Amino acid sequence: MRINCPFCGERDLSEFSYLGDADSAKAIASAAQSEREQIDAVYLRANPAGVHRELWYHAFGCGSWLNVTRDTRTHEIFAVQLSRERTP
Amino acid sequence: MSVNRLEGEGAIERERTLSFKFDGRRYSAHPGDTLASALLAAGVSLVGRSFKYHRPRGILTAGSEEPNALVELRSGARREPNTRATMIELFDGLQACSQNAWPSRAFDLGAVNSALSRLFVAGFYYKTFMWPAAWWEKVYEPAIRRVAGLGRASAESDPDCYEKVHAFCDVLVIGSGPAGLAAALTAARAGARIIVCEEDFLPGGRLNGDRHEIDGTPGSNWARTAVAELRALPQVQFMTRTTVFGAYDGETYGAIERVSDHLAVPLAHQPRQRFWKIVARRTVLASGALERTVVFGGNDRPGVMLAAAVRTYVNRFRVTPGRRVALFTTGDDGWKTAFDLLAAQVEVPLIIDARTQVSAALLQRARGHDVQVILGGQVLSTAGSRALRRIEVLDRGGRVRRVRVDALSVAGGWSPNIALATHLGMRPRWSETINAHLSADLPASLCVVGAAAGEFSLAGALRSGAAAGREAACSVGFAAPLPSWRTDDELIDSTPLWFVPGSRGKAFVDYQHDVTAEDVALAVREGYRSAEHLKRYTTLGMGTDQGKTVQLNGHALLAARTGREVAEVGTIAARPPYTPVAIGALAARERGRNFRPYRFTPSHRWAEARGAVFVDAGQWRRAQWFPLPGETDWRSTVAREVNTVRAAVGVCDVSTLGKIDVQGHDAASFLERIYANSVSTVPVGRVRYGLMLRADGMVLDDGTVARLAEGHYLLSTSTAHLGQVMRHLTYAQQVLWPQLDVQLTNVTEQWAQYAIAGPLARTLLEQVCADALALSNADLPHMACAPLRWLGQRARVFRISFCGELGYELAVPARCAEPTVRALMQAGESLGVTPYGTEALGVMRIEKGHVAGAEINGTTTAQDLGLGRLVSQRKEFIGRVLAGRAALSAPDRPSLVGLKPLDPQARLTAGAHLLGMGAPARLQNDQGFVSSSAFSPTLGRWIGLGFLSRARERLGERIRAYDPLRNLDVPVEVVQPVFYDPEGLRVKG
Amino acid sequence: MRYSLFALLRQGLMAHRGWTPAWRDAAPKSAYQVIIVGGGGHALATAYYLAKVHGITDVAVLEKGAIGLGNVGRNTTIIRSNYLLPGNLPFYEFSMQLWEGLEQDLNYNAMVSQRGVLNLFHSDAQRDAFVRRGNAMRLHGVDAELLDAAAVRRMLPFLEFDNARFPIQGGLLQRRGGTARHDAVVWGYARAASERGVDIVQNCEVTGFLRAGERICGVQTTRGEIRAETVGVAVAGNSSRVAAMAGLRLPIESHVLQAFVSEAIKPLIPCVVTFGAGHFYISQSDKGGLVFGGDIDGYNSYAQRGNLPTIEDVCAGGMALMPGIGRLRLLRSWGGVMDMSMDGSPIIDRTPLPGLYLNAGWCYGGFKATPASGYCFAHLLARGESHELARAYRLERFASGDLIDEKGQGPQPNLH
Amino acid sequence: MSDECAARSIFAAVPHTAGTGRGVIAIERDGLAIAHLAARATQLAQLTERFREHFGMVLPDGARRVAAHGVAVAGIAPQRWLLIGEDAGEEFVSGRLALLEHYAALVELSDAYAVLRLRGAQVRASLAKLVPIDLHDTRFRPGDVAQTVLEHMPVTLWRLEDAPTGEPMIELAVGRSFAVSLYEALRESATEFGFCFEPTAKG
Repeated sequence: MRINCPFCGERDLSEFSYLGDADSAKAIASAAQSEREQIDAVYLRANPAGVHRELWYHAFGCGSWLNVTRDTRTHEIFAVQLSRERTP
Repeated sequence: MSVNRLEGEGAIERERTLSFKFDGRRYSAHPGDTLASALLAAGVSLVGRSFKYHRPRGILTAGSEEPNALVELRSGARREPNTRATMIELFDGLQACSQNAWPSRAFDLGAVNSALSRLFVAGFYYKTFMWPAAWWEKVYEPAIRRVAGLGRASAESDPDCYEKVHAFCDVLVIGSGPAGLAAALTAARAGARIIVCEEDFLPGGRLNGDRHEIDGTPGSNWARTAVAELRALPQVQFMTRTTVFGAYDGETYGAIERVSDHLAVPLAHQPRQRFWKIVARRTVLASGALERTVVFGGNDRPGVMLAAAVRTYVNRFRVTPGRRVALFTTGDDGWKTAFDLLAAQVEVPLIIDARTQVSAALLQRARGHDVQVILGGQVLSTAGSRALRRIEVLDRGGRVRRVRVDALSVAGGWSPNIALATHLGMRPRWSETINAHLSADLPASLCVVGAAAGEFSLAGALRSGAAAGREAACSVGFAAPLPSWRTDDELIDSTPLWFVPGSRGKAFVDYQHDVTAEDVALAVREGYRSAEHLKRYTTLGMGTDQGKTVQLNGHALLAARTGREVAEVGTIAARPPYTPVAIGALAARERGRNFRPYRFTPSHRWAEARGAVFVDAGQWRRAQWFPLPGETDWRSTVAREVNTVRAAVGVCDVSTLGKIDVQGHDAASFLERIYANSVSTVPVGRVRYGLMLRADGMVLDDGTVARLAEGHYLLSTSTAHLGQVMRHLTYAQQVLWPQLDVQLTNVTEQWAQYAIAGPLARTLLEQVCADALALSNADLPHMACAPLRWLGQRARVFRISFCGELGYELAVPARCAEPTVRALMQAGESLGVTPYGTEALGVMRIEKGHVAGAEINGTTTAQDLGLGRLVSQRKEFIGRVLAGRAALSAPDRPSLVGLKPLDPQARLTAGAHLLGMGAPARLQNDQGFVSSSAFSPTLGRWIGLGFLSRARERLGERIRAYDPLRNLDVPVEVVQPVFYDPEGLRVKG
Repeated sequence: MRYSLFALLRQGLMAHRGWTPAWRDAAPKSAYQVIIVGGGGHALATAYYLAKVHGITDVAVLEKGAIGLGNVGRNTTIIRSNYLLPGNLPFYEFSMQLWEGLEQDLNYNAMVSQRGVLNLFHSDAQRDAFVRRGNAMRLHGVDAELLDAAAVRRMLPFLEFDNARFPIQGGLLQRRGGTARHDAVVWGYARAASERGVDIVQNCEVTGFLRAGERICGVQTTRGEIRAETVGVAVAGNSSRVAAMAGLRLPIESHVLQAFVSEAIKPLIPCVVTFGAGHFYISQSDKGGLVFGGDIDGYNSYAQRGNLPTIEDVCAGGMALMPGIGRLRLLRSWGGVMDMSMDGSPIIDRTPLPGLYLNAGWCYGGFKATPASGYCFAHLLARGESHELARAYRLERFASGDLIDEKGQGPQPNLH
Repeated sequence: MSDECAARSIFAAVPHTAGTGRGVIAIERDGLAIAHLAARATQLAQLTERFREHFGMVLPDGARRVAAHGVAVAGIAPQRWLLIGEDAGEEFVSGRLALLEHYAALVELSDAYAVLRLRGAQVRASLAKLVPIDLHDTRFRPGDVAQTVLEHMPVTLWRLEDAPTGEPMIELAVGRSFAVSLYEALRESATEFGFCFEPTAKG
């Protein structure tokens, strides 16, 4: 797999590390949530077979966190955005 | 002795002779030969024995799809089992041995299995060997294992090296047959960056095996000219002996270049093989087609060979598999073999075509050579003990005749070689036109051409290759004119005959695994009717050839037995690698000491010179202890180091600890969200212990937080957790709170850092930097930090202590590391200073009850670690909510305690479990475990830290530290986890 | 039809024409007492134990394709019970005990081979962690031995001892661990379940659940509606997809794990060995192939195929541990889709929807659990309550904090 | 810098040649002053302006390196750069702190890296064995910067203008602790082409 880092360009999988579902991140940031909401956010996943919005870290590149939209059946990547610049 | 070598020109160098040995016997051959062609030339048709029945086997093919002719190549540490004779490029002095035969391939005792073949049918082992139960592992399985397996591995370390290369191109062309060359020429002439990979050592594909003409010149010459043109272009990389073995996501292809396999040993500074990772914007797959066999009785006898392979041996290697060669074909293509043999003066007594009608042109040509032709005929069986002697043929009229031959070429039709196209998960589609599978649903970046796309004529191959080459070049921005070449028209009609229904004797569907048509029938009878079940039950297609020449025949048999069409049976997904790949090549340089890089601290060489013994801490090499002359026992060394620190002063290299610079207007509020305890209240010039949690409430890491200026912090992390912490911080910065003004810099490598600890630490430090910094308790109290000038450089001193003594950590730019540690040693000499390593540090932190990696293991909360009081109740931070879950604060959840054997002499071991004093040793009575232990020179006894249920109520209780693995069962007392200076007065000294 | 040497001899005389299908390829009825969704090892084992232990034979196993082609047919066939935590250890040991009598129980030779499982360690800290685990095993009566480097060397002299980046310090050995022939496990359970009356329905894909209010009362399939009082789901790799049909989100991510086999060679490796300083483990099959693997690829995937960096990583681990395999060839690599749970441990539990039960989240440890998983899931389906040995495998544990996290990686499934 | 800290080369103890020929020549770039420059939130425009005023260069907004008057700046991440001074001494960073502090965090990293300059006809062929990026003349141009992985080590590369001989010149920076392992990997990959090492001009 190759991921097109907006800063570094297209790079081999071996430079990246994976976090997972991008939606889980929101829960951790939001302190206002109840314990139940936070448990669901940290532990439950949609885990779709198909389009998946997920977070990758360009560990061996520029150190950017990336929001990647990818098909979990084909590994085709549709979009890559810098997390800090992502459109909400 | 070259009984089967033909006259005339081929692709071998006749004027040079090479000598080689097979099974200890010496033979000769020529450069350009493979082991297979050389053996055939010498009249050796029996090459080895089959897996299960030990049937005599010869050479079936001329390529990497060979199922039968497997040998052990080379010897000693370089022994390579299961090497295909058809792929071994001959070199002088080559040695090879047959496999799976004892005492010799001609007289193999294992052949007794053939007599027992009535028992050894598919899956027989699932039905037996169950009684008596204990015998399976004691008797049956060892026996099965001994007879199974093919060649023998060398247990010695592979003496050759391997290399990995990263390559990038506009167009990757896989295969250099006519289609591949046409594609490469077209795209290369346009200027595209091209890589061509050819598995063979001779480019040209079928152009070398067949007698074609292109533009009036022999096809092999045309190929040579085309390759020369490509090689002359700077943007073209043309690689022979290179197999593209796998297609992966992101237009990435894996290929193996056999750099030195055609040599006795690799040249100096050259690898045995090179593993190429190729990223291609476009790929043209021109991998040709694979000829199939026909399933008929005795189709495995040495001397039975695929028809196109026969042509390759005749035309390219000038070798014939026999002197009287019959042809059994299902299409026009096979007839070429007969004509090529005839042209080479080899007798062809008989052509058996399974079709009832063939073109008049073919018949006429055959008649011209006086060859008997049987239309609508089938080969029922073969005879001969170790080589083919005779075939039995059934003609249309139902008559069986026996014909004496010493070789039979079989043309069962062609299957496009689309393995690489299916690696990405696409299912092939069945073509009624060619009666084989074609690739389907290809990604835009991949184009299949030539025979691989079912274009079986030469003209079609050239045309489709050129079109794909142009399309690929255009798609990456190069305009390419479309060349054209003149070739003869060919007959390509074919009607499949998958198996001969009335076969006599064993008819093989999988040569290597001895799967017969009967086995397929049995599997169907027992309900293993899907293609996958058939494969798994009979092992059809699971050999080193992965069933390339026979799998479709097997599926056709399955279809026939279950009343389905071949297309309905489906396919078995081709999995990478396309042909087996040396494991060493995929590892490349990452073996032995190169498996992972070493990280050295800036004063590593000083420690080395000082005699330090090093230990791996992740990738770091850290000084574990520093033995003095005369100290032979590491424990006494460590005891001396500890005692010196406790009584005087010691210096320890702590440079490996992570250091992260945090700046920004929001640095304080950012860190408040990261740490469980308050860090915004740390005054400038002060240091605080900090605890970070994961989102699930478990402790991620601990360390110090130093405030260097209002919006400027320096964090320390444990050596092991730096990567995780950095990732965690950048995640918080970029993903969670991108609006905050925070800048993070990993400054771990910038600073060398030394812990200077012991009652004389201040004295020592004063001797080297008194003019730079006031070190009194008032000027620099415990948990303070300050900048200073040091050896003319900017440096920092932190008054912190991990070992519990008066301590400082001096941070200096890495290049000053050695001068610094030397200066400290020199100044401390009169004070009795000692360098100390990680072991002494570990002992002292246990004496102080400080938690480390064994305690912060990803399953412990702040409360478990006895650090609950640090956790702020007044702010939001990562992990706060989930740390509060019910079970995580349950009273019986184990938490940190100190442990002290009742017998001061008794050893306490980490990994021991904690049991109540009278409780039987059962899992239900398990109450915790010892996480860290050490012999404390300070206390003169073993001590430990551990986690224990309801710890708070149990101080003073006597329990057991139970370590059956080491035969230890030690009564211990539960104590506070701080064994030494519990009031913490010494750090304030 | 009973399998034995005598049966084989008798059939040999009649050209093996008398064998009958190992299991009935049943057509689905309109209703059953219990439906098990999925035709893998766990599902078939569940059906078998429902029939054998609980006498419930009105059972259908619904498989979308042919049985046994998911993870049970794609793994590296290792069986062991060398676990640390009390939630796991008794369960896996029970599974080990079932393995030990499986062939006689099923009358099918699953080639259970207790060749030993050796986990190597390379540092003091790793040794201590392994000792803790080994001692936990011993507390439960499970065999475990601590070997020092010299003992490891005597046992496996071909490992890298003299030029290692991370020298081998010793190993934790469970002699009763080993391997089993994975396909035989599937077919053995299928045959034994079928003989007891279970319907094994192939090519029957579940496309939805039938509901009566909150209650699940059957499934929709490509072969029509099938009703049942109890529906169990055992579809590892696809658990989230099937759960989504019932509107449930699970603490599971799907990740691809690759497995590898070399060309067959004569016996070389006597046991299962795991490298402690890299991602690599290996054993040798009865057929002679070296079967090996390493870490998961590390990202959500349903593709059943892996990527190149993992292959390189695994082969590097192999060469770092066993430099003699350099000239052996990798024959085939493939991928399976793992149910990676949030703490690395499985789930056998009822769901919030009455009538619907879940067996999922086996990460890459499902094969060895097959017998016990089937046994305990059958108990749950038959009795409506958790079997004592699987009591820790509750869905609610993530909310309560009763996690079973052997590796301590937290809710980051690709690190388990 | 004091003489005491003019430390011995990190590469003092490793073999300095391998194979025959000079296909790859590595020169130690000691004495570089290096700082990490990270823009403060919302201050990028002002930083860029200030930087241009002071250094006469525009801060690159991608993975590019620009240089003038002995100072180079290389983009390594969004809004982050390495500032590199030739023979600049420790005041290189401290002297600019006041100037840029309001707009950026400037952190001294001169000692954090080992930097090698690679030149020779086979530099690309050698590096192709080590890094998974395309170093082709047209894809990795003079002035391009790349951060990537080299046998598990994080590395930063930038391409300089070609040598007068037309040979490519690439500088490679790696964390100081990795320097010896990196050097060994480089030397082995270059052995077939002939490798030689030249310690820094300063000895």
